[in-house]
Amino acid sequence: MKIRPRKTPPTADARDRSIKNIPDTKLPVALSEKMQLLKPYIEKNYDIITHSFYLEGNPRLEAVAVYINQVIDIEILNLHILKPLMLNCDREDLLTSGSHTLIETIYKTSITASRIAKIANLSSLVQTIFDGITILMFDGLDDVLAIDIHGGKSRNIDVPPAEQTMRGSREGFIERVDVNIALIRRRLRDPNLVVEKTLVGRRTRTEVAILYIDDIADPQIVQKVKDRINQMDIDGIVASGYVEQFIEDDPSSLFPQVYSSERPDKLVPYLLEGRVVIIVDNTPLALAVPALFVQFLQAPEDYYERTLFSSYIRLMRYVAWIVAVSLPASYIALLSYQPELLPYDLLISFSKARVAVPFPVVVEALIMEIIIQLVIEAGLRLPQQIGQTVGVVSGIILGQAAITAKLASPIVILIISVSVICTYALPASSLVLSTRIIRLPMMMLAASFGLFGLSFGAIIFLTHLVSLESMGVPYFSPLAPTRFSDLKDTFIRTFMWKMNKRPVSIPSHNPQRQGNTGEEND
Amino acid sequence: MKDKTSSTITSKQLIFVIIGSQIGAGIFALPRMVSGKAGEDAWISVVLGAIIPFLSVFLIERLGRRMPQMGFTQMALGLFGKNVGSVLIILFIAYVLLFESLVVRSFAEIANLYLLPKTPLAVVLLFITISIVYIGSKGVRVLARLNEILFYFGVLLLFILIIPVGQADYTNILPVGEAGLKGIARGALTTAYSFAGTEVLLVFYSLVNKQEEVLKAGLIAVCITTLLYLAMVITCLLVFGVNNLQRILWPGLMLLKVSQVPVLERLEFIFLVFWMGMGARPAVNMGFAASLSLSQLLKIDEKKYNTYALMFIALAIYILALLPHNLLSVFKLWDYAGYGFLIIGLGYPLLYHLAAFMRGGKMLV
Amino acid sequence: MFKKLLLVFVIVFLVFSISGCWDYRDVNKVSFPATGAYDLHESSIAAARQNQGEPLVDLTVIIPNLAQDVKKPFRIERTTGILIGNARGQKPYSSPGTYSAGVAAVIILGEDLARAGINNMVEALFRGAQIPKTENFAVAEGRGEDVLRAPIKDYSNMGEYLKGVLKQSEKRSFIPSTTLYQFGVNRAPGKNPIMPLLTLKNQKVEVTGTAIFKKDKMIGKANLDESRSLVMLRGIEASGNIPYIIKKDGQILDKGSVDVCCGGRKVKMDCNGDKFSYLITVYLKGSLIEHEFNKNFIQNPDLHKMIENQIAADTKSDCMKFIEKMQQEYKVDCIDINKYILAKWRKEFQNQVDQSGFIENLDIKVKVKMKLKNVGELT
Amino acid sequence: MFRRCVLLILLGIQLVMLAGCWDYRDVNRIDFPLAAAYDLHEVGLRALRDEANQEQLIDLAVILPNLAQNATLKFRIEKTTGVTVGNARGQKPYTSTGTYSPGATGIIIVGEDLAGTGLNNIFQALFRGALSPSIQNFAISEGRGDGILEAPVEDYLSMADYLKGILQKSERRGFIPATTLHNFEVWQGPGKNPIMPLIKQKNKKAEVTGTAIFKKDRMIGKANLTETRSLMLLRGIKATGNVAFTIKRNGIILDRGSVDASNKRKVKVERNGDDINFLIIVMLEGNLIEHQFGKLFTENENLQQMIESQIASDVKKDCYKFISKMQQEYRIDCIDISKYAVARWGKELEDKVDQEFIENVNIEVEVKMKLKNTGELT
Repeated sequence: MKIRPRKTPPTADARDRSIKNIPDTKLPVALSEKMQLLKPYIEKNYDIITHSFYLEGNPRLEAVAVYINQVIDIEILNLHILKPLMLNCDREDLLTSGSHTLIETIYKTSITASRIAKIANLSSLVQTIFDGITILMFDGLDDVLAIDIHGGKSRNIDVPPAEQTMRGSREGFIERVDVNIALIRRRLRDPNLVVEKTLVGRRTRTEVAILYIDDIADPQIVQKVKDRINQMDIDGIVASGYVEQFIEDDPSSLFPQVYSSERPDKLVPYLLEGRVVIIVDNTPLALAVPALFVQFLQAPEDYYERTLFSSYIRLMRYVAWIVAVSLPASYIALLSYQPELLPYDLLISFSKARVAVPFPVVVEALIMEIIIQLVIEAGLRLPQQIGQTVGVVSGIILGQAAITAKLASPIVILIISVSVICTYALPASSLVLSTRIIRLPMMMLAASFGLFGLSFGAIIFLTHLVSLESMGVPYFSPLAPTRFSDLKDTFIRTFMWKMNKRPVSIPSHNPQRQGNTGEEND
Repeated sequence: MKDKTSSTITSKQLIFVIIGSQIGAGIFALPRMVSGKAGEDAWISVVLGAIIPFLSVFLIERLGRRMPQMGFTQMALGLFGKNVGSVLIILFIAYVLLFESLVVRSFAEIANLYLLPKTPLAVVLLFITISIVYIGSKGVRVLARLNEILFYFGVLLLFILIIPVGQADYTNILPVGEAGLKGIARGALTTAYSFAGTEVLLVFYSLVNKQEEVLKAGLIAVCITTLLYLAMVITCLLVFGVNNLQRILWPGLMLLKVSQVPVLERLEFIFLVFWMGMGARPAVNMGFAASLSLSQLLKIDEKKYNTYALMFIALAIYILALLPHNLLSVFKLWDYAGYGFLIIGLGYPLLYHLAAFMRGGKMLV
Repeated sequence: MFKKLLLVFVIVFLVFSISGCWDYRDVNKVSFPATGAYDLHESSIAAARQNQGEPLVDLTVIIPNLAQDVKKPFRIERTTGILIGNARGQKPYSSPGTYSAGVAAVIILGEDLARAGINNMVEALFRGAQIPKTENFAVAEGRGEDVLRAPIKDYSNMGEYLKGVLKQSEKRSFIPSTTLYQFGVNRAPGKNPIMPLLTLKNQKVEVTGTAIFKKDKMIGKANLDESRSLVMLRGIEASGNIPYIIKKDGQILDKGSVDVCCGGRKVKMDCNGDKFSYLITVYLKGSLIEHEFNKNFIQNPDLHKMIENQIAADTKSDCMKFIEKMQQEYKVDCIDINKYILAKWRKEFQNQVDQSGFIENLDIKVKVKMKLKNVGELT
Repeated sequence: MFRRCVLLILLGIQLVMLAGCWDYRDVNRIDFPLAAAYDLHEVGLRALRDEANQEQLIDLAVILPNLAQNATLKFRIEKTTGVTVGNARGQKPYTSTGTYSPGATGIIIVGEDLAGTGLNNIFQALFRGALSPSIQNFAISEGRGDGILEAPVEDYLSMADYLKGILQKSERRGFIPATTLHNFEVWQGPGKNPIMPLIKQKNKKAEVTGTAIFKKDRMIGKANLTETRSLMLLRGIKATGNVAFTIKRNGIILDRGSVDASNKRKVKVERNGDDINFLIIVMLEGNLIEHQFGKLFTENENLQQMIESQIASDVKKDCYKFISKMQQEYRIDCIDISKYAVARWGKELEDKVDQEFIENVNIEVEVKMKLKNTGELT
């Protein structure tokens, strides 16, 4: 959001208000006292399990493992942590040398423990329990061990429903943030790829990973992204949409300024271009910032198909966007203000079709537009199979009935459905939503002032587009501040071996992307 | 004085701003006005007419180089003292209001004549004023970007005008040189009037981040405008011939009505729809320049209050545009506005140079 | 504060846009004419002949009926006024809906009106902003209104038939097509317009030649053969069929016809003293359509040459006959050659060139170059 | 126990309602007339002439669409006679099927003779009927009204469509006054008189030939097309129409042409003693449609000014002619100016205003013409 200058930057404690009511006392040595301290926080939760056991040796040392059910990998805990501790650990040097050697033993024996940390005070202890980390408490040792063995069920990686491609990879992100990071890491083995993690939301403490390539991305942009994310002083976030709305530049604009996608193979090229990718835990949609307008009209398979075909398809998308926005409006303007513009016989057939229809053109077009939008919404809300049939059936039957009942002329139904199809031909779903909205004001302007109103609307939208910025980068970049070298990849996509430089519109450090592969056949 | 990064434009964008403030609705009437004076050799006088804007660009750039880091208003106040300087600035703003109200009025007349015959003129003018305020309120960087994309769009549109050259008759521009030096000179003067807009450089000079490239940018801008004017005048001469040109109010638009394109029967409606952006462009640029110098004059903080100054300027342009009786009186006023351009475009820089020379470099701030 | 001001602006804008759709006209309430005919009103034909008094003008228009189950597919409306715009202004009294003038594709002029001068009649079309300048013009022998009222069975209305015949007619035949723009341009000094001529013969409308104009008054008619040479001399790239007969001392060697397309002309003008002489070379390219059965081109190689010479000679003699008629009868430069004089000495000859005596004492020579491109599939 | 009683009562109400549906009419049973014509019944006409108290009868002719699919004719005309319009409607059930709902009539044509006898009491059915909207368009036909409805029409679906095209919003198309039922009522206030367009049957089509002048609700005169134009200009009805002009300077015609003009009106009224003089300022704004070839506006400066003054003087001459005709022949205020006098000196003039007030009032006219634009050519 537009960074409103805050009076005072948010202090650390202001953000962790929820932790405040947990006293920051030092942990006592005796196990029973520790359990006493922990009881008020964990006894109410049915899914927090406390597993007490004895360490092998005489006299036996009592210990307790505290973990959340189904969040950690129960096998690893039993086989690799509890079993070795219970059975074969020599007790004598345990007590004497304190918890230091204990970590050594656990480290050696429990091979899957990824991170082991010592916790000294109660508030961070309670917080780590609820973060889903296993706690080992020993009688007689004041330190407590926290072992991060995440597990639990999660969706397996499969094709993202919204973004199908013929030739691209079939892998899509899932809800687990570390799996998502792994998906990207597997595709981008560059040592400069930096993954930074912050926690967002005071209560949900969702992990947000910020990925960028250190020697490519512009440090100012990275810093701006981090600042905006840190400024999010919110109770909890459940989807990346929250983050998007907080970090975009102009929330009141119709056009999306943050690119979101479920496909890792779409985000890796953006990382290579110097953009910052934000992955939020529990949501498969990752964000890429800064986003340009032309980006929403590009699809991943443009780069997998051969040049001519992909350029052709990309040009068709631009035509689709222009048609989706302006076709109904120009139909209204043509038919009610400047009919002489049409060729003569088309004009006569139009007015013959409209003789029987009682409504003026704009009412007719608006009715059809609203009906078709509602049909689409109905189609979305119903389960998959029924949704499809509802869409198709109502489209045909409604249209036919409207024509026979002479409520709408056949031409207006054709025009509205063509523009709806064009809207859904656009690859990025956020642009589809904004196009559906833009169409209405354009129709209103066309209805009141004809082609003049239409061109006035076009100028206002063009100015709005040109004035937008995404993270300081001009939003309409390769067109408004015309960057000729970027035009290679905007309307058409030149040959892969010709794209030697990174796009200029995204500020980046080393612009050289690839040597000139293959000798220039001059 | 001004934080460099946020409100500056590159020299490449300056080219488009200058072209943007020159080419407006006047380009359509230019062939009639020039061929009225210079007959068949109208195209020679167009080339000659370009000398005045070249001179003006050169003088203004020299001025800026002599006093870098100084805005147009600061320069005036510095050189001429408080009240004389502000009088000069107010004169400049008044000139901009008068000139732009003519530009806006003629564009509104075209839109009214072709697209909305029954809509009262005041409504069409209101649309243009709203677009002036909206575009101006976004700041100079956005203005420059918009000018850039509208320029490429405009050049594309002007290529459409060349379609009817197929029906041209080359004898219309022969014999060359028969209009005599006096005719060509008078024609050159009328062309110079339609170059009005170069004086936007006075205000935008200080907004360019790399000051040394301004001269090159200015000269390129005037060259491009001259080429576009030349193409328009020659096409109209070839297609209509001098005798007919005097009869047509907007020969540029009539060009499109001459040939029959198979599918789109009427090219000029489509052309006018896309020309909407370009029609109001000189008013937008000059209006912004005037509001900038007004807010600097009143010493109000540009960032916040520039929009109000712009609203005031746009309102003034709106009211002034409603005054002329009808289009014929607008054309009569066009010549007076032309004199205004000569005074502002050439007179001001000369006056400043003189004052700077007399001041010998020390300012009274 | 700025937000409030913006709000005010938006409200004002909305009030304007909602309150007034001044220009709104529903498309099915607008009547679109297919063709128009301008005639002198009966009462003022006599007065117009001696060109005094204020002639009244008839505007007849064919408008297709839009409703489905209406008996007649189109209706013909006639209104009178002092000028065409005024006649158009009388429409609301007798025809429903708004009338949109700019859509008619062909305008027929009555002969009397054409002779009386049509500058003022065409003015309303020229001045209208919504009217394209690409309407085709034609002169009808007698009244234009009768051409429109002729019964038409095999086309939707007379407008379609006329549009088919007249639009770009030079591509199909030696008939010149004149649009409003061409008429306007040819009123300049040194130029004169020409228009196709329509006649109503036993309920059927045909093109029977060209109407010769002096500036905006029709002064003569040329039949089909003469209009062929007129079109060639004027340099219009027209194409059509030309027959030929090769005679050698009395008996016919070969008879046939060639599809000729005239590829423009070159005019060489030189002036000695104050006498101007022209040399017009007409370039013809043709392809043989048919000729007598038993001759083929391989046996007698010179047949190809003979056909070319024969056609060139025929065309040349036609053209010379036409030029002679032009200089004697029409006394007006209808083949567009005086503009080359003006190209050289515009100031000097600006007003001389259109005087009546000028065209007669020009000596105009014609050269025709014919090239037979192909002879079809047979040898 | 209480609940059971409530249940019983509900059941009872339900039964009563089922039996009712008093107002239910099936839509395809209803006849919707498109246009109606009122005329004096023939017998009534003759009777009117010799003894006044003879009952005058009204003919009601109506155009109705045939809804049946395979009906040969698309429209039918039904005629009934009755004492008043409502009574004439009452005779419908005897001759036509279905229920007759007059609400949808768009056009009402009144015969000349019937208009002469005064329309207020005849139109009671219209004024009083709740269902009938007050936007029907009225017109007076020269001769009988139903003659126009019965005219065979090939180019349009029915005469109703043709008339709707001509009469509705006719001010935007030409100088034709459009009078609706509402106008008719409002224009019978003190000092006001209604006017209606006049149509005549010419070569198988109905054409507007002028305006019918009314004194309150009785038609007293007719005005032709040029008089209609000055009537509408003086009356201040905003209209756009074509105005021709010819500039003659000592015999020779300098310029001829026509202008699409739209009008506005301002009325000033002063009074000294008891004679009142009005000043009507007519403001015309026009776009030039055409004028004679050859003269360019850019070249001769005063051409535009000459055209404006020529049109202004023509219109002024016509207006004065019409005013004199109004004051001598009609002797009623059909240009709607005495309402300004009533507004200023209400009490005093209230009753006087409708009897010989307009004759001895002095009316001045000033006409201003502004040529807005001259089309595409100079």
